[in-house]
Amino acid sequence: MTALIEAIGLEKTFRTRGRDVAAVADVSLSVARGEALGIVGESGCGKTTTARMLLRLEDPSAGKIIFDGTDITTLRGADLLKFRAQAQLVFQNPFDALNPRFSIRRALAEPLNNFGVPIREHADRIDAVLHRVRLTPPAAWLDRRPHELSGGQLQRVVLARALIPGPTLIVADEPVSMLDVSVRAGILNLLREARDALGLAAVYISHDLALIRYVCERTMVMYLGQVVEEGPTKELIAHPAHPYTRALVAAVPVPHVAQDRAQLPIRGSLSDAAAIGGCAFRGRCPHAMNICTELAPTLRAITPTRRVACHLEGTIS
Amino acid sequence: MSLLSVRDLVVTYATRAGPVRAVDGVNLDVPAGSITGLVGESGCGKSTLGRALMGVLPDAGRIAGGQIMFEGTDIAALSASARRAIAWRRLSFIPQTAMNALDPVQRLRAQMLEVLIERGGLGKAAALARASELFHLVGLDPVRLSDYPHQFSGGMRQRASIALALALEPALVVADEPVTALDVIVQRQVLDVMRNLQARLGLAMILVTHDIAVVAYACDRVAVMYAGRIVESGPVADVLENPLHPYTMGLTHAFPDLYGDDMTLVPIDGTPPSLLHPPTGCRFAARCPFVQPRCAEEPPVTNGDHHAACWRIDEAAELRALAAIPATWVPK
Amino acid sequence: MPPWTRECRSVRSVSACLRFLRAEPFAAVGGAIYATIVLVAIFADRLAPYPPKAILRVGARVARYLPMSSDHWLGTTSSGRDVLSQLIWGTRAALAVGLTAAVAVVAIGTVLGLLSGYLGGWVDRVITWFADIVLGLPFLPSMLVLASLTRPGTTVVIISVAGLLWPNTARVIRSQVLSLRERAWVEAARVTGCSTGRIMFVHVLPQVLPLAALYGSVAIGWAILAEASASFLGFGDPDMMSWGVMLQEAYANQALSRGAWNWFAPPGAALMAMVLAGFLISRGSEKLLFPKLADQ
Amino acid sequence: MSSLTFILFRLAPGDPTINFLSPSFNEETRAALMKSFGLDKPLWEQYFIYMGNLLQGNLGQSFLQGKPVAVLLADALPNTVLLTLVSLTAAYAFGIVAGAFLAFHRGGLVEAVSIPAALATRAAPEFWLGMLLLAALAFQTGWFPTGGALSPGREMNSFADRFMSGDFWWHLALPALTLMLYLQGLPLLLMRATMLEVLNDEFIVMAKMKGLSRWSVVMRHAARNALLPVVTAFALGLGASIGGNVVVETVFAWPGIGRVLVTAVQSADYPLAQGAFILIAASLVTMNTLADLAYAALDPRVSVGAKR
Repeated sequence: MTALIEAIGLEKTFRTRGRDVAAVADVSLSVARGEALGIVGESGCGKTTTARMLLRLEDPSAGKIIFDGTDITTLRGADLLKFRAQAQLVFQNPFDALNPRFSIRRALAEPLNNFGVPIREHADRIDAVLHRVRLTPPAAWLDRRPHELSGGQLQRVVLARALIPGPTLIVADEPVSMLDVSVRAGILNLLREARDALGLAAVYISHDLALIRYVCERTMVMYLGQVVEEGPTKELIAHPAHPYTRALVAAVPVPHVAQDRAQLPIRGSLSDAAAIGGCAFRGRCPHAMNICTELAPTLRAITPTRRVACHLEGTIS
Repeated sequence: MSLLSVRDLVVTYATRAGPVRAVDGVNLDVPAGSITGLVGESGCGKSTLGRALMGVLPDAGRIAGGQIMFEGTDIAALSASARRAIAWRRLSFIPQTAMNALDPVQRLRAQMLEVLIERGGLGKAAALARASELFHLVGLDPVRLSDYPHQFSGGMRQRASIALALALEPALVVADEPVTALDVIVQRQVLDVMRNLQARLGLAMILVTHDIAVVAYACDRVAVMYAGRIVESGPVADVLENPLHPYTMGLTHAFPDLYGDDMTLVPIDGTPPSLLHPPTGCRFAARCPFVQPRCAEEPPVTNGDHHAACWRIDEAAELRALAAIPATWVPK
Repeated sequence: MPPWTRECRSVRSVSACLRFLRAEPFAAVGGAIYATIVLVAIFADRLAPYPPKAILRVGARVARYLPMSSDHWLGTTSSGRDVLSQLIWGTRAALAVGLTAAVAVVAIGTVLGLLSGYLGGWVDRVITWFADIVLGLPFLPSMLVLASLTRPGTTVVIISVAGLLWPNTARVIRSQVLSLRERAWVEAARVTGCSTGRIMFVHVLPQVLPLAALYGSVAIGWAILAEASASFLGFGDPDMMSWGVMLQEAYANQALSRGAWNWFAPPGAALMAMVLAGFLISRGSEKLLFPKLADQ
Repeated sequence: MSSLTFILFRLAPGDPTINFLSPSFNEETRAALMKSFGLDKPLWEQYFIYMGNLLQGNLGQSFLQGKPVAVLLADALPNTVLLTLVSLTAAYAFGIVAGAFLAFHRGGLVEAVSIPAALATRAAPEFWLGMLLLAALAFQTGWFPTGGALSPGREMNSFADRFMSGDFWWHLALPALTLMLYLQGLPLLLMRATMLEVLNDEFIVMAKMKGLSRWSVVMRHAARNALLPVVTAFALGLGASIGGNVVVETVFAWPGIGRVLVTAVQSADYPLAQGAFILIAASLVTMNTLADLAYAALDPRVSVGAKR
């Protein structure tokens, strides 16, 4: 499998209150054509910043991004435009993702215009993409404006807008978290169908492991700007290797009355766990040892498909 | 005898287009010493119901009918001053986003003392001691009483809100989406604090949420709301494992599970009806795969601890089997 | 979002406009005042019973300080001019100054606010820095100094108003743009290949125009008041028949001590009505455009 | 404060051409004057001389009155400050109370009358308000003096004597009333708007749920939050008024800084005009800065760091 997009040593620091704060500290990843990678973690773990860097919406402070064999880290102008047509984003909040003044037709024509698609092709492509997201018959939707649509319908339009340039990579940031439960499944299913039909690579960002499990084969867990564990989703959920992953898996709410209600294997909260030097998680880790204070663990392979950044390396569980 | 018993409650909002019936004939019983989940999607009226219970509807909203019997009195009919006498001492509230619910320019200590002294009648020293004790109880360092709300993280603010809600040991706490804005780990921790204190203090709680998993984790009973009505209610195990109403059946298949087989999720097609001009009969009929002509008439509510409002309640077992098949839910 | 809010959104159309005016009596009154002033300004030469500068006579004597009568509805001035005619001609000056200055303020403020808010970085720093400096200049004194450096007159007033008031608009537009920039649909425009210029002027600008117009309707008022103040202090255009000049003449010619209310009350009332109209319109439309700000 | 420095540097030297505008000077006097004031030197040199003097607190000499500018300004400043403080304090005291009252009594006749009335006072030209009051309460009834700060023939030697005299305050009444009328609209509308906004905030709803008394809800929670922007506006208003009093001081012949500026500009007394302008600009910038500081001090979200 060749990687469609590959990130090497991505870093991003923001300046707030005169201090540099690392939102992302050394993240490497790769996604093959047709593959779906999930990135999970709590808010503030850097997952959204990572995704935004992959899409060149944010410039990395350090590191490289290779897309389809080309270094796109510093692309500008027409080259960047060409990349943009290839890599699209599905937004979290559908109520905010469409220009309130634009009709659905105009919202979908906008990317075609920008990417230089001839006008005579517009109508057909808009028609086709609305069929794909099941807003049928298309004619009934074209002249509506965002405020006339429900959340689920809006998210279909957002998905259509992402698909219409014909991308090879889709990044979806919490694509259903703002939607009602009864319509979430519809959007998730559409995402799966579109990927299968078009052979798209995808990066899904979510705090919800159950959702990631539904749409991604492979998952990466982030904590405070770093990747702490990576592997095939089901394996990772069944046998989490990193103590943080274990806590995360245990915390995911499940809709069954019979379930484990034991205390989570994690201490404190994100805000009082600012550890300097050593393992970033050690302040909240129930297994912290002396070495965790002295040495930051690096991401190492524990099986051919799994990597984890922990000194215990799978000896727990 | 229920601690709280809501009968035929109607809450309307005045809008330019006419009155919107946000809560439309709700019946709900909350037994003492248990957690009742109130679950539903956005706009179903669950938060309005919570506000109506607390007596703080927005200016445009009013209780247009029905009763709210709490500890033997109809609190919907009470005068403002009589209402104030029971407020917070018997009936308190945990808000969704504690960020806006705490006064931004006052330290937590002042906000705790205000309740303990003005409403609880404690002396200053006793109130301070109690405030520390409450903070300790919810897992916050009492030192942080001297902080302002913005210095707290989301989870800590929510803990502080719980401490405030429990300050006067009320009989009933209404919690409106208390963990919605939180990350999974914090969400679980805050739910645990709520559950433990509820059990320890023996109080009753109404947990308003859109998340069935939260209900499954934390609640003893659940009421499912749809378009201003309660369509099904009963013990959590019964409602979630053996739903009687097609809407509840749909919900249980609508989102992914962390374990189990790979199955295709099933969306419920369509959108809830307008509450400005609600349809007659069953409000779920337009989205229901099991709809029949008689659904245009008001469905009967079954009796018993686990009950639902559906014409086809006798066929519930067969419908459940059908509901598990994705093809059932594909619109015709 | 509860489902009914979607149904209660206002529709952009003429009938919606009429309904809005009925629902917002303040704005309706403001609009009526403006309509009146515009009509009077257009037909000033036909409406005014006398030429505004004509020195009228009663027999051989100059018709000084005549009280209100059927010949002179608002009496005459100390130099025998008809007050009503001056008042009517004054609408032209008021409109000319007010509209030109307001358009200039809004244009400068909106463009700079948009650039500063959307582009950020050094552009933002330079514009903000410049705006801060201008905001540190006292309005009326600066205008006096400017007027004294060049020639007193309307042009100076308009330039001063535009040059000194744009930062208020720019600041508001900037903060509006800053929040718009965080909106997902602006980012969506980037992802779907929009150029920066197109995002700014096609996507963002239409969103801030209502707010800019709002500031414009208030700026008309400030410009007219500024012109009146400058004229009153003797820095206005002496050849132009404006309400400020009328007040200045009345003040300087003992109208107060003679109790000639018919002379000095009407021009001030006209100024007040016109500025008030701007306030009323902006208040009304604020409710429509920014329902969150309104008093629910 | 950096903008203050800039303004001083950029504008303080003004432009000597102010002088040429006055046709009353003939060629010779002008040349003599220019020499005596150092105006024959190149612009940059004047600039440095002026800046040097300014740093030592020396604002130069008035052309017409032959007195140091600093002395003339020092005479006028207390009059302006007193006028501003009295009128602004009265305006804000009234505006805050009335605004809060209106926030609680929404709809109905009170609102329908008072809101347009408040807007109208803001829309009326200050000097016209002054003229109306002057005509009615001074010329027609004789209750108040028609101008100035002291009755003719009264001389006061020390500042204290002057400001303690009833005569001074009697003269102050009308200009202060005019300004108050003009200024009360802003705090009134602002207080009402922020109060309405705060009253809709979740923490006020919470306070009601807690069954707190109306007094606690309003005073402890709503008013404290609603006052934040009003306090800032007060500081800004103080700065703006010192320069903005120009027209009112002119109407009432009130010997304040604004009037000094107007007469100096009219008579091309350029060092005096320059000095007055710098003083006005400096007080504006100072009050703007104070407003920022006041806001930061009063709002813990700004003054107390977000995280420990």
